[in-house]
Amino acid sequence: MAKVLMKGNEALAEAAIQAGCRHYFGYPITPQNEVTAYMAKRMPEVGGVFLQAESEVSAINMVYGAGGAGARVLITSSSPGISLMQEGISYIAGAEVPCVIANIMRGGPGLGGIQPSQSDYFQATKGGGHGDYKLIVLAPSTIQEMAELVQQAFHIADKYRNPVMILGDGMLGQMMEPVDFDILKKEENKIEEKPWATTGKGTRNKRNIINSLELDPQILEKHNIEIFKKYQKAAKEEVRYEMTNCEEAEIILVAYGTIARVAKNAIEIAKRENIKVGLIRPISLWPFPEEPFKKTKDHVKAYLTIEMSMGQMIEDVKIAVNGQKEVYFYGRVGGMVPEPMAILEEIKKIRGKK
Amino acid sequence: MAKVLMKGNEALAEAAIQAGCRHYFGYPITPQNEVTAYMAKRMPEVGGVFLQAESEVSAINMVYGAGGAGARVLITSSSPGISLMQEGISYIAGAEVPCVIANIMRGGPGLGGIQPSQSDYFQATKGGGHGDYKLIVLAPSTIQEMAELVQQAFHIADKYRNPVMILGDGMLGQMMEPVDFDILKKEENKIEEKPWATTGKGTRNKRNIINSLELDPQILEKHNIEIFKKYQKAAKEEVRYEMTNCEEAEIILVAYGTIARVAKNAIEIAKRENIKVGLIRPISLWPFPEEPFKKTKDHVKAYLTIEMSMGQMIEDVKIAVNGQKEVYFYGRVGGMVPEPMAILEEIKKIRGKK
Amino acid sequence: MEERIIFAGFGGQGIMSMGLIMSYAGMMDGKNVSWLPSYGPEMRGGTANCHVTISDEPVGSPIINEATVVVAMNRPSLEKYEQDIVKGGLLLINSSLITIEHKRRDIEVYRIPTNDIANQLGNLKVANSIMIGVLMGLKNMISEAAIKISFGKVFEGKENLIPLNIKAYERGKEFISSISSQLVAR
Amino acid sequence: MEERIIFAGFGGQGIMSMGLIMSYAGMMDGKNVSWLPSYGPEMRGGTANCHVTISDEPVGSPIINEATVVVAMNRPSLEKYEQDIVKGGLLLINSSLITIEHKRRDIEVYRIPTNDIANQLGNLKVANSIMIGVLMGLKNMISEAAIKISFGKVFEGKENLIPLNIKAYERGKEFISSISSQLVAR
Amino acid sequence: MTVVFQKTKGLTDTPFHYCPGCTHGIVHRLVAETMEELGVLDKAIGVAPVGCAVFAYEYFNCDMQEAAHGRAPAVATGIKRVHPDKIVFTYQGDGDLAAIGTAETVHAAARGENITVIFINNAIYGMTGGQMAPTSLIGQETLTTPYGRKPETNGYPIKMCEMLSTLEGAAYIERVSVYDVKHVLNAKKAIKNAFKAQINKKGFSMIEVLSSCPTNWGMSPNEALKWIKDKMEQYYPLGVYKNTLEEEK
Amino acid sequence: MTVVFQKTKGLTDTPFHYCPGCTHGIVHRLVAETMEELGVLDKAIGVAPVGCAVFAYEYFNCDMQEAAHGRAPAVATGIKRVHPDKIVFTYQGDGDLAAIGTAETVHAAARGENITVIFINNAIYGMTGGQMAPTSLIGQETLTTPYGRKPETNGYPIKMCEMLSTLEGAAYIERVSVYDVKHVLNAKKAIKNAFKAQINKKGFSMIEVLSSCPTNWGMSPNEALKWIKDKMEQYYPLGVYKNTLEEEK
Amino acid sequence: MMEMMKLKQVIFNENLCKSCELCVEACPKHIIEMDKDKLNVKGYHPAMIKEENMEKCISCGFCAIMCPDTVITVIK
Amino acid sequence: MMEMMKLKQVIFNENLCKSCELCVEACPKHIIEMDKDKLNVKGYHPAMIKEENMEKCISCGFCAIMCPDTVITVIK
Ligand SMILES: Cc1ncc(C[n+]2csc(CCOP(=O)(O)OP(=O)(O)O)c2C)c(N)n1
Ligand SMILES: Cc1ncc(C[n+]2csc(CCOP(=O)(O)OP(=O)(O)O)c2C)c(N)n1
Ligand code: SF4
Ligand code: SF4
Ligand code: SF4
Ligand code: SF4
Ligand code: SF4
Ligand code: SF4
Ligand SMILES: [Mg+2]
Ligand SMILES: [Mg+2]
Repeated sequence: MAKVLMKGNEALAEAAIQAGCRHYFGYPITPQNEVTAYMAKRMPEVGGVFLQAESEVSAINMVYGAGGAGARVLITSSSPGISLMQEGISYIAGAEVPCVIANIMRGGPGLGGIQPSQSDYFQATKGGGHGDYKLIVLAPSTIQEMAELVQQAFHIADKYRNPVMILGDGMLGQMMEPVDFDILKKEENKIEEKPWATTGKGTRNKRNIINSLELDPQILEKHNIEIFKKYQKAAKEEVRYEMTNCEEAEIILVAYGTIARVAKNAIEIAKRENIKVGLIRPISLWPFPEEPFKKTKDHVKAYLTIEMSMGQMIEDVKIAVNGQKEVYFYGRVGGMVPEPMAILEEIKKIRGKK
Repeated sequence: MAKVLMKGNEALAEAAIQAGCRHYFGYPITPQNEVTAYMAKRMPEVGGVFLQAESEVSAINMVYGAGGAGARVLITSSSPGISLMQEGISYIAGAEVPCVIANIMRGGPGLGGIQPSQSDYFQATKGGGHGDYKLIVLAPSTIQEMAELVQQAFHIADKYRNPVMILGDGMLGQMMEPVDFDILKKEENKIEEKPWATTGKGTRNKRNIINSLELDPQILEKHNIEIFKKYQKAAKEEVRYEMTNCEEAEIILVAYGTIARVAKNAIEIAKRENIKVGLIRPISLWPFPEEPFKKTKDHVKAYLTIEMSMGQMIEDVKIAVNGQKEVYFYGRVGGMVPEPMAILEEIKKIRGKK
Repeated sequence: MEERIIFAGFGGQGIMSMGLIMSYAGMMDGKNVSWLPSYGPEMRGGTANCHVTISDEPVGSPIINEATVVVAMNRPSLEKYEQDIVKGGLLLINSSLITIEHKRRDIEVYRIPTNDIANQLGNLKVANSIMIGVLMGLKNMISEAAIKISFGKVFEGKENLIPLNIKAYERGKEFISSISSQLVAR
Repeated sequence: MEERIIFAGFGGQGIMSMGLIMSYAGMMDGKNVSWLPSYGPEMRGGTANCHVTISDEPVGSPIINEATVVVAMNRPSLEKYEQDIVKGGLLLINSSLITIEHKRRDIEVYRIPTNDIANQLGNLKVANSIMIGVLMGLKNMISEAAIKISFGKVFEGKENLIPLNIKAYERGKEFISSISSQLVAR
Repeated sequence: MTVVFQKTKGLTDTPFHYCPGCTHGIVHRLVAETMEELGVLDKAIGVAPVGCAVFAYEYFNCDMQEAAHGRAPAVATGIKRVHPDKIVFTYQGDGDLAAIGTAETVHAAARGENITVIFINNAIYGMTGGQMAPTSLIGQETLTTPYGRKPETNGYPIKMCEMLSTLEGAAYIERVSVYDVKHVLNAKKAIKNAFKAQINKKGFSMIEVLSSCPTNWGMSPNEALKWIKDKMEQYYPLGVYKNTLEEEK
Repeated sequence: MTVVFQKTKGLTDTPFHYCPGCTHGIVHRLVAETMEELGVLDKAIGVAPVGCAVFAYEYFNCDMQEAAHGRAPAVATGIKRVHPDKIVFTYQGDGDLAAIGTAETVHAAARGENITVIFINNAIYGMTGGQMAPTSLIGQETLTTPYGRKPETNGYPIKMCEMLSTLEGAAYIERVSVYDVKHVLNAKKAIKNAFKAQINKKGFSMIEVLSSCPTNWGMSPNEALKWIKDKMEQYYPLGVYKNTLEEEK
Repeated sequence: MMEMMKLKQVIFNENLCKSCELCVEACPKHIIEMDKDKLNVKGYHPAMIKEENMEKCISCGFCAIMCPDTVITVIK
Repeated sequence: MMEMMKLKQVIFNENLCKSCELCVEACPKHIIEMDKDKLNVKGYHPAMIKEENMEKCISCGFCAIMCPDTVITVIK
């Protein structure tokens, strides 16, 4: 049967395997442990490699090695573990090694808690590591979409030779929903030749080198510019978003991942009270979708960004809105989840203004 | 004699010592090695502790321990090393431990190069680590200001029980200028009691605990909100900036650190050609100064952000300008430094528009 | 149709499985479903709950703030979730362990001595399946066939447990259909 | 007054010290100064340079794009920095090591056989101090007293080297004042 | 009336959150008793790990810091360098100390950092639900070695005592267990020696305690103790691996 | 005409950037010769460190990856797990391998990761200008131990061979030097053994090479070789510390 | 309270008990058992010694030494 | 070229030489010295063997073995 009931974490793992990923490196951390467990079981079944590294620092550098050697490779963790990977991620981007990194976010800062959170948005989209680089960041909102985006992620990573991040939260990782793997686009799973990979020179007449060092500033600048050309391309081709009820909306909510689902509930409740509310759901957090804001700015009164953070994506919303309309914020943190009624309250407050 | 000729890195170290810092933990990395060398020499002379850790990960956690134990503590590194500290920095902010962190930036991403760069702006100001937290980020532009801001940094760190980052670049670290330590405000160097520190319970009737863990989302949320109250206070009290020739400027440059100096040269050259150009130099990068943009937006035609990056601070400039005026960007990366003439070219291009 | 069910009790009572059985069955019936567990170390010997939504429409938030059904398997669960039930919603109380009274007067409430019934069946662990039977007896949200398949799915690898659980399920249905009227606490 | 001087040569020629001596002296004279070295492992056996600005105004960028003076101690330095000199600016060439011709005709150029003079003084290492003397002989940007103190400062810990370096400095001055006119390559 | 046994003042009144029969509780008590008996509670600063003992700061009746996963020895180093005359200890699991914290552990030992490390080797990641630890035994089934730990892919268990005792900075290293009364009493003695080494400024001391995780081993608490004795102790021989205290005598 | 000695094809034509007399060059050559002689150049994938040997990817005539500081064994692990039949080696300095990369080194060894590690112990951080390394000798003056390395504050030098040979996954561990012809030849033999261990799928192999850093030691190249012999070798005894190759015979 | 303590030799802080039975195994006199009739605040059957068995106690303290949750005080 | 090689026994790839003198120390016949009259492209005085000393060479290869910069080829 096509549909299976799966946890987000499991769907993530299974989607990766179906995308041809045969190398997984990771280190246990709640709330993404199901990925590790699933991979430990499944990888040997499909002749793949599951390796529990001694730390996230190690794991991300194994990913660098494996990705550089030509494999489709996945690593997953949660907030503190992702912080430990920042140097490695910068290296991977700098050396143009494709890989998929998933962050199943939990409450911070520090050890924080293990309940869902979206407070690593900045880290994911602006670059938690040093230097000028970008991750392409995809934020699924359902388990089906998790499976879909994970497969796209591998494709995109290879296309741009750049790390792609799946940004989910503990709720998405832990919850179960039906997934249909059969309906996913299979062409994403075709793995193309990687003539640049370190596979041993063999009969190739040129050595392959994976590297991010360049002491000559002029050449290093050129390298940076080359990388940013890829990002410009991605900014055109990889923008993904969903718009719900935006056509006549007076107020538009902006939310991603699981919180977009809460927002949809709020829209329904608002409808009952005859308040027209819409939703812009960025699916690609980088490149951040600016288009839907352009489309809506004429009829909308204000935007309300809702996050499980103290206010992070709101900065991108502000930049997209560019002062044309007011941008408001409502957030819950530390594992608390915004409730539809509370969102409605905020909507009413905004309507009350002016 | 009051004035001494010093490298930025040395001034950083000496200023810390004069601010009562007696604990330094670090790991060698170019272009900040002079700090390590200076501290290795000086700390034993003043009865302080210099410890070369086994890694930046270790070093930042030593800082957590020492800061939590009540010491004024400094750590310095450069880009890749700072990336490795991101988990630790998030812990330090989460546990409300004061400390001063300096990043003498070099070209990235990855191993990159060792020439000056400003491409860790995002990491410093948005939070390279996980969770909702902020560093107070100060960016000196001269060696004298380096000394001044380092001393303020210790004061601010203690005042808010939060890490403060000094953001410089390789040029600032390596260059020499005269410094006058005598004219610095000495009151910043008074160290206040830290009744919260882990000093051994002694006769205290309450145990002191340094911690960032809180499994209950409600309490963790409260903790986050408390921390952000401090940030709101800082956003009022710690904003620092400099405005040059802004009153009648047609175009205003926005630049920080060493690049603000290059910008000043460009202003001089422009003056010769009768082009009125001003400069907003954010000194605190977080809190980012919005006020000077409000002050200038009526008469200015456009803002031109200049960075040694592919465009990072420009996002904060855009948010501050909020669509009121155009915001342009000119940047060099990988160790290349914008030249005054090139900036002038950009200015002319902007003037040509519309 | 949208049912939003909170199952709650302590670890070991098979709370997660209750949710899973309903979710699988809902999926089998072509409905949209979501299952959201509480997670983390606090579960160790502590409380456990899961939120299950079964709906004709795509499921919005998997978190249930307004439950159509609450199944309370122990006292803290009753105290915690009673207030979250929508007006006219359903509250099932495991009266074997919960001696206190419920407070709401605008909902339908049933008290079922599930542990006692389970004991009669010779295995305390099937209390959860009894409750599923009760729920199905009261609310016809999913097909009988789907539930049966679902039991098979959830007990995969422990097939020997299926017959007893199905029996418990039937007992729950019987129990509620025979004496439901007396139990209505309204 | 603002002098923007680039000292360039290879490692071991005392390039950094030349800049330091001028910077210290400038500071001593109450001027604003900045000294910016090239740095990093590429210096190992490679080229070295430093940018020194001495000014009545606060120093803008420490990077010198338009030099008022370039001191080229070896051939690659000449080739690299000649173009950065402002019109009317000054170029000092260590003719002991640089045999090629300079190209600019809109600047003042002097060729000084510093290594040879240094050899005469019995120590090749003082070539840099000779060049400082030449520079001071040509451009009176700092006081003599400040320069002398500055030598003391830069050779702190190696005081025994001071007399010879001061001597070299004087020799440089003499050299240029006596025969400067013949050397002008314009 | 003689008190044969009562709860030490080294522990707070907060009840442990550990699973039934988890030996973390026993070791907590031994450390606390040691500190009380040595009279150092008022000058002790402990460092809690990330692992099941993450809440150790709630239990030890002294100042405490909660460290990032694996970094307790670095944190302790920071504290000790600020307060060289205070007593600083860490309490860490095998994932914390022997996996992610390997570098911090090795270098604290190499530096002869004058701290005491209590190392709970339960051959598993308890807190995260039972994944392989660096110390998991060959063949041991865990969440991440569902087919049993295989040396070809998962490598071999690390013997920390053996490894660290090659370092000159290590002053006192002993491996003990707590699977019966005799061994608990011996563990106590070892822990006391470790703290004494610190008090005498000898350098780095570590006590490795072979411990149980009944929950993730899938055993009853008593079965788990038996497993320590029958399985773990075979691979991890008990005993003193380094002792510079003796030199004094 | 017989060629007694000529440059190996295992090296590219790029001239080394190392300082005059730096033994990095000798060891590069030995590794390259070994690969050529074993016929594995076409299936070798090397990992360069961060350290003076950072440009190793320019020199070894095979596919190469440049790793982050200290992470070469992790990178090599990633590569080896993708290409288990290729020959994967790292080349690392003492800061890289024994300081920041301690955990990666220890765990690659513990896992018995079938890779070869060439470890250049020159008792200093060469690339960054001469700071203390974990292997710097007691009393040694460096940029960060300007008063000499003191055990009380800086701890003791780490003996990696001794430490790693306590691990079951380590298949071949030897310490050699290159301070004279005899030792260079012996070093070559050791490196060959290490690669053979990998070819025979024995597990982790490491050769520690006591090396010189004339620049940062402030010595002439020949003085530096003498210092290796007189000072370093005293603290770091040469020899085979682990050898599972022998078992075969 | 003091009175009580004098009478008893082994005191269980019942509500801390997690029913792990380590004390049961440790007691050389085999006099400790779980109180199946009682559930403590945590929901466990606490350990106990029946009145009639208390006299068999030799105050060795083994039970307390093995108890991971500091449930037991032993007085002689 | 081949002609030349036959004549010589020890060939220095002069421009690679960094004047470290490790070969000088290694040569059992003490026939290697620095060519003080020559600077190579890197600015070093390269190692050399004077014509008249070449015959003393025993082709042991020690010089090449110690040379860190693969300057030396030894042919017999
Ligand atoms: C950086 C980071 N990585 C991973 C985790 C998740 N984590 C928490 S505890 C733990 C392992 C605990 O095992 P151990 O140290 O053996 O302690 P035990 O629970 O067995 O006592 C892990 C991996 C984390 N909190 N932080
Ligand atoms: C994360 C990080 N920290 C620090 C550095 C700076 N760094 C470059 S090389 C090096 C040490 C090199 O020493 P070693 O490994 O002994 O190699 P050697 O140069 O002596 O051969 C350091 C600390 C870096 N590049 N990255
Ligand atoms: S999970 Fe294991 S180690 Fe953790 S408290 Fe439970 S029994 Fe103890
Ligand atoms: S600095 Fe030292 S290790 Fe590095 S190349 Fe020079 S001599 Fe060799
Ligand atoms: S003190 Fe000894 S004899 Fe008495 S109950 Fe405890 S273990 Fe048994
Ligand atoms: S050992 Fe302690 S917790 Fe366990 S059963 Fe006995 S009294 Fe209860
Ligand atoms: S081959 Fe031997 S004898 Fe000939 S020059 Fe070289 S070292 Fe000397
Ligand atoms: S050993 Fe090599 S580099 Fe050194 S002097 Fe001899 S030939 Fe030149
Ligand atoms: Mg453990
Ligand atoms: Mg080294």
